[in-house]
Amino acid sequence: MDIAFWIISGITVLGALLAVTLRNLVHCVLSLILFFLGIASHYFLLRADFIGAVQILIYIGAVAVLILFAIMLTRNVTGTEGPRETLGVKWWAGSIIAGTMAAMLTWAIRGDQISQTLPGGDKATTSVAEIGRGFIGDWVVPFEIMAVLLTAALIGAVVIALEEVMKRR
Amino acid sequence: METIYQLIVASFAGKPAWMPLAIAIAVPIVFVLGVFLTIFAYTTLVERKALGRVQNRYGPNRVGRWGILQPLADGVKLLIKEDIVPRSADKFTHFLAPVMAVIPSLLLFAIVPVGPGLVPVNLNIGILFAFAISTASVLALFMGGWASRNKFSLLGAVRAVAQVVSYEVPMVLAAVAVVMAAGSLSTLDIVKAQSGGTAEIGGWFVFQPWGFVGFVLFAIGAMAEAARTPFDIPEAESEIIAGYHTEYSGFKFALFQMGEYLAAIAMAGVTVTMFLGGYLGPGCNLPYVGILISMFWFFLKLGAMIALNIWIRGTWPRVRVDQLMGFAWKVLLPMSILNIVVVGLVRFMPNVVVGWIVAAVILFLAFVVLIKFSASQSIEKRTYRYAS
Amino acid sequence: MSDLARQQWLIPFLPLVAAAIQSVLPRGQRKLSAGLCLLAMGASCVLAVRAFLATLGHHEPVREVANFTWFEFGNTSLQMGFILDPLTAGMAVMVTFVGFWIFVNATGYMHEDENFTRFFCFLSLFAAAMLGLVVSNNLLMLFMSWELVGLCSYLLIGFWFFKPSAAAAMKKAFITTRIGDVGFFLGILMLYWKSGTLNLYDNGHGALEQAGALANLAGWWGLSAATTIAVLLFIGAMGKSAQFPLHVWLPDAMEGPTPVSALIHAATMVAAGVFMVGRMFPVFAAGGSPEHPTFAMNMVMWVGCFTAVFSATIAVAQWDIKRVLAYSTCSQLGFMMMALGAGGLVPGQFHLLTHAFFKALLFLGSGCVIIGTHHEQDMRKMGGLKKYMPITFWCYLIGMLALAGVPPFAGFFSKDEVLLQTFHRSKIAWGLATFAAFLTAFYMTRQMYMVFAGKWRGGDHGYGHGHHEPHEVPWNMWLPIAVLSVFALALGFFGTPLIGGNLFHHYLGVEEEMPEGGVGIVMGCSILVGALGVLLGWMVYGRKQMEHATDPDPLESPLWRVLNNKWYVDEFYEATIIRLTMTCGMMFRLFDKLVVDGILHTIVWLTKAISQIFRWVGDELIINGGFDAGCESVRGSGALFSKLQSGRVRDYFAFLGVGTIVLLTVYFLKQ
Amino acid sequence: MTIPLGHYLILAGILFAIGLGGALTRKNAIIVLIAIEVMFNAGILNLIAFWHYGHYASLTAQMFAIFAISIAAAESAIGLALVIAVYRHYKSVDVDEMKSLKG
Repeated sequence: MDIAFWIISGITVLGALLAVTLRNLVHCVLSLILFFLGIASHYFLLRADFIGAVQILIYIGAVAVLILFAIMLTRNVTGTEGPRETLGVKWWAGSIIAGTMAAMLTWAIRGDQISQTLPGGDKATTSVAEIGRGFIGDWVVPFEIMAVLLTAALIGAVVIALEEVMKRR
Repeated sequence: METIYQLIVASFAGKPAWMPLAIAIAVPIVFVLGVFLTIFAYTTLVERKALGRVQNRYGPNRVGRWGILQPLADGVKLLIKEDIVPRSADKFTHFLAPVMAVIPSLLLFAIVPVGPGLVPVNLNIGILFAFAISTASVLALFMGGWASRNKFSLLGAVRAVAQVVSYEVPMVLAAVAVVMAAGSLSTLDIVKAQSGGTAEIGGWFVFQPWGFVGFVLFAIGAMAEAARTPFDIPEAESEIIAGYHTEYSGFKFALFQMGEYLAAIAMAGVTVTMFLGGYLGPGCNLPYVGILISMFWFFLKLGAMIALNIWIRGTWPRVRVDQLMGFAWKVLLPMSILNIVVVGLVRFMPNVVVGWIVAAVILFLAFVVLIKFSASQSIEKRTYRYAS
Repeated sequence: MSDLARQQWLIPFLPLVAAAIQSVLPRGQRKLSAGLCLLAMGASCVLAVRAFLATLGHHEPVREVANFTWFEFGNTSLQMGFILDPLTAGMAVMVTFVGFWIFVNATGYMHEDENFTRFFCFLSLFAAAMLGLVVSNNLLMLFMSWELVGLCSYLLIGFWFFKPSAAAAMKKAFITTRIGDVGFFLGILMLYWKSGTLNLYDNGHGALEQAGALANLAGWWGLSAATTIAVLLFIGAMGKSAQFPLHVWLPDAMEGPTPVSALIHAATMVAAGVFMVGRMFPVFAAGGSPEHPTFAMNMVMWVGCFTAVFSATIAVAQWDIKRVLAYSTCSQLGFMMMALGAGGLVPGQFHLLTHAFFKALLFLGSGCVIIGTHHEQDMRKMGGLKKYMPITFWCYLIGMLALAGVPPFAGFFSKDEVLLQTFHRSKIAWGLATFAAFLTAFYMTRQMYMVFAGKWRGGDHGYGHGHHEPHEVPWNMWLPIAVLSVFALALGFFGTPLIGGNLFHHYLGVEEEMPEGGVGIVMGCSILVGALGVLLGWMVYGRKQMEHATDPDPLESPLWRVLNNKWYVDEFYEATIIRLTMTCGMMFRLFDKLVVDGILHTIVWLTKAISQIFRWVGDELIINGGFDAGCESVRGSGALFSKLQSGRVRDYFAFLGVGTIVLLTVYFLKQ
Repeated sequence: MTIPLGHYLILAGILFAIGLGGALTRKNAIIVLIAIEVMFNAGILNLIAFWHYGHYASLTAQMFAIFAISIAAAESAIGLALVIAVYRHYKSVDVDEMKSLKG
């Protein structure tokens, strides 16, 4: 299974890199989907099946599609960005900050004891029923708050996006 | 009940570990590719014949007796046709889209049990996996439409995305009702939850009021997800030529068609599993032959669902875009949410008969109200914003 | 009895419900809105009276509390609670009763306003907040109500927010009281820090019950903890009760509708400060004795005394009928504070009660006058109203006599007690207060003559409502003032030694012996100055009436003009504090831009930039010296550097990233 | 499987840095949102990795992951609605042009 980790990690990192560097917006989203798939595969590999399925359902099924819609609605139909961004000060600054952060995080994690932890044997995955019981058990309050949050987000998104329609009337 | 995987592992006890694994991986793949691709091929033929009869003509009848070799001929024809890629197209995405269209559809078969234990993978998140995968299929349509650099293609793609996202919601909610009743997401468990009853038929969820409503909702949603008539506005030829696959030809076009049909068949299989008792039927519990009988029942039901699809396609007019969206959000969604509530309600009814009656009354009233409500909306005179 | 304490929450709750309902009423539902408001207030009043009656007839002072836990985090829990003791019961009755009649009056006053329901919604909320403040047995809850009161006053003062002056006044009131609230909040925090609880009474564990212990702890500035807390709390009370130097908002608050003025100046908001000091009285007094009072007590007394005189002088030279009353309120609040500071909880609270009645009466009366004269507030354009508005006149006269301290009206007795208490503490303060009492009598007489005597001068101007004659107000406006005038007449007797030995003292049950002696001198002096004030008022304004609205004041003089301009306090603030704050704000802004921006550029650049600013700031402050020039140039450089704050999300993102890296670096270096 | 926990943590760290770099270097608001999603996912991956290597029976990590995913979904919905609204106003999705809040 080690090889699976390396392959999936490679795909994930590649997807992430392409998603933030490609020039074409739609290509970015497609790379992002690749990244999401990689992450979902990691979840499956880590035996968190439910989270993996949720990842695919929400991120690929909803978020990525939403981003595609946003691209279409901002009239940038071909997905190309405007004039080429120069590799200016900001680009270098950003890259250096990100690179430094990656290096430091790696260094920090490598130096820590916990990073050597190995999984303790093959364990059964958490069943969906347990998660469901968690939702209406210990986690019922966060769950309800999440419901309220999502409703608020729904209404908010509708209100923000509907502005023009209201004006037109 | 063991799954096929466990059976294989058991029969290879003592052999090197890779052997049962390889067999367990190979058998379902071969089975899915062999059986379901054949079903796909002949579905196209049956569909063309049936549509022909509906439209008072013969349909294909030249290649082989009753046109029985027609799919083969179609395949050969499409394979040897020129593969045209528009000059301004986004080459890579244009190439990737048809492939992407087929993969999720094939993956869907991984969780459809065709007999007791006969499921490629018995995931404990089975149904959720199906939805997760089927949403991914929409990306292929979008990629194809967008990469073609054709405004009709793009319109078709955007329509497809909007439609699939909209119909996904009531479909998932209809499935939630089933999951609640069965107490599991696993497809095998869902089928098992429907066993019992008269001749292994009475336990099917479709015979419950909420099950029937869920079945209808799910079937409609599945049809819309696969973009089949009457929900085929993403490829409505009278409006936007052929939608997202306008710029496709040859085998890429065939792959798109294949993806669509496979998705429709797979969703029909999921529908059968969830509402029509899957492989259950009289005699499915018999020793030894039970597996064959249950497979027979499964494919019979699958065939019936496909036939229903074709029948609807042949007889219903295409809906308008606004009707399509309005129907999903104003009728299907409230109905499916109510359905979930009713499933919960039925559990607390004193006995089965009372629960049945209460559920039927509630759902019927809701249906009448919703239809009346949406009908009064759709009668209003159409206004044109840009045309006079 | 304990049930009653547990039901205390109903008293603020009913107006709160009324406010909540009214907030969703459509504009047209005026009758429903007013009805709800009155119903809630009346019901609260009944409840308050019930609680009040329950506290009567006990030998020992009654004190019932009902505490409950609001929420917990870890081992710490925040509690809330309600209290029923004589102080609360008396206040609650006063607030609900006076408030009820103010509401009745408001139905008439706001009759023509199209935002009638909004007004009543705010009024109800205001009453609810005030009652919450009164019944709470917890400083946190008291503070929350306190802030709510502030918010409501903000909303009500600026009720006619379309008037720029009202909008300015609402901001002024809010910000000024806010300054005091900072002190209040610090006091609360310190109290919690030192005593570990915010409950006032809690079976011996409450903050007030620990006041003695607090007096032995060290606080700040070399004071004991109790005194430090008391000083901080008093700063809050200064803001709320408009004590010098935070009094400036109160006169401006006259921009609000008159019932609001009555509510703010009589029953509620300004009373909150005095009530709070009275409520926290053990903390103020802890560690002192009548001979050697604590610093907090002295501070309260002298601030009160100064405010009393200071505001009274300003009131002498005002034209606006409501402003006179406003400064008079400041002055009377000073009296109350002075009494509290002199160690007299009972006189202070008693004066608060009586003052609430007659000041509400006066304000509502002035509201009647304003309505009767078609929204005229300038006393120069009134005159001769006795003929047109007899009922208002008689009620107003009672209120005026009560305020002027003429026996046997309520104000006389309560003020007399205040003066007596002060007399025993400090002769100087007593002298000043007596002078303030004299001024009070004088300016009230002046107002009476200007408004009600002589001939009608309003016809001089041909705009507004035209040449309409003044008219008497409808019954729902004069009834409240008639009722209140009965109380203004009679209430004083409850606090006098004349009948059965000072009932109010006995009721509040404070174990303080009223110092013997001096009663004759004090009472004689106050009667004398009252009479003198009235006499002088008659001599200056009564003998020769103003003929025209444009006539100058008979006392026109440089000093008078200073008074008319309120000792130029507002201008002083404008020139000092506000400008200083603006400058500080500029400098902070400058600092902000620099820190935020500098990160993207090299450290050298950053160093150069900072040194540049320091040079600029130093330059301007040292060389130019003048505030004006300094302010200008700082503003200029601020504008220059503000361009560097890009407003771009990306830059901020970069700062976040850099910050994280810095944190990680620190983490490594520490290992 | 002999992959130690550190590998997952480093992977998540690298992904996070990639997201951060994207958010810093790109001007298009939609890509900034994409980059933020990448960072989100890196964080959630950490949760699941700790769950797998740590207290397996506990639901906490999965619950947190689900909540984080929900929040991310809500965030992206709002974010994209904002992008669309901003686009209507400025006719651009360049984050460098959205600087009305500058000092």
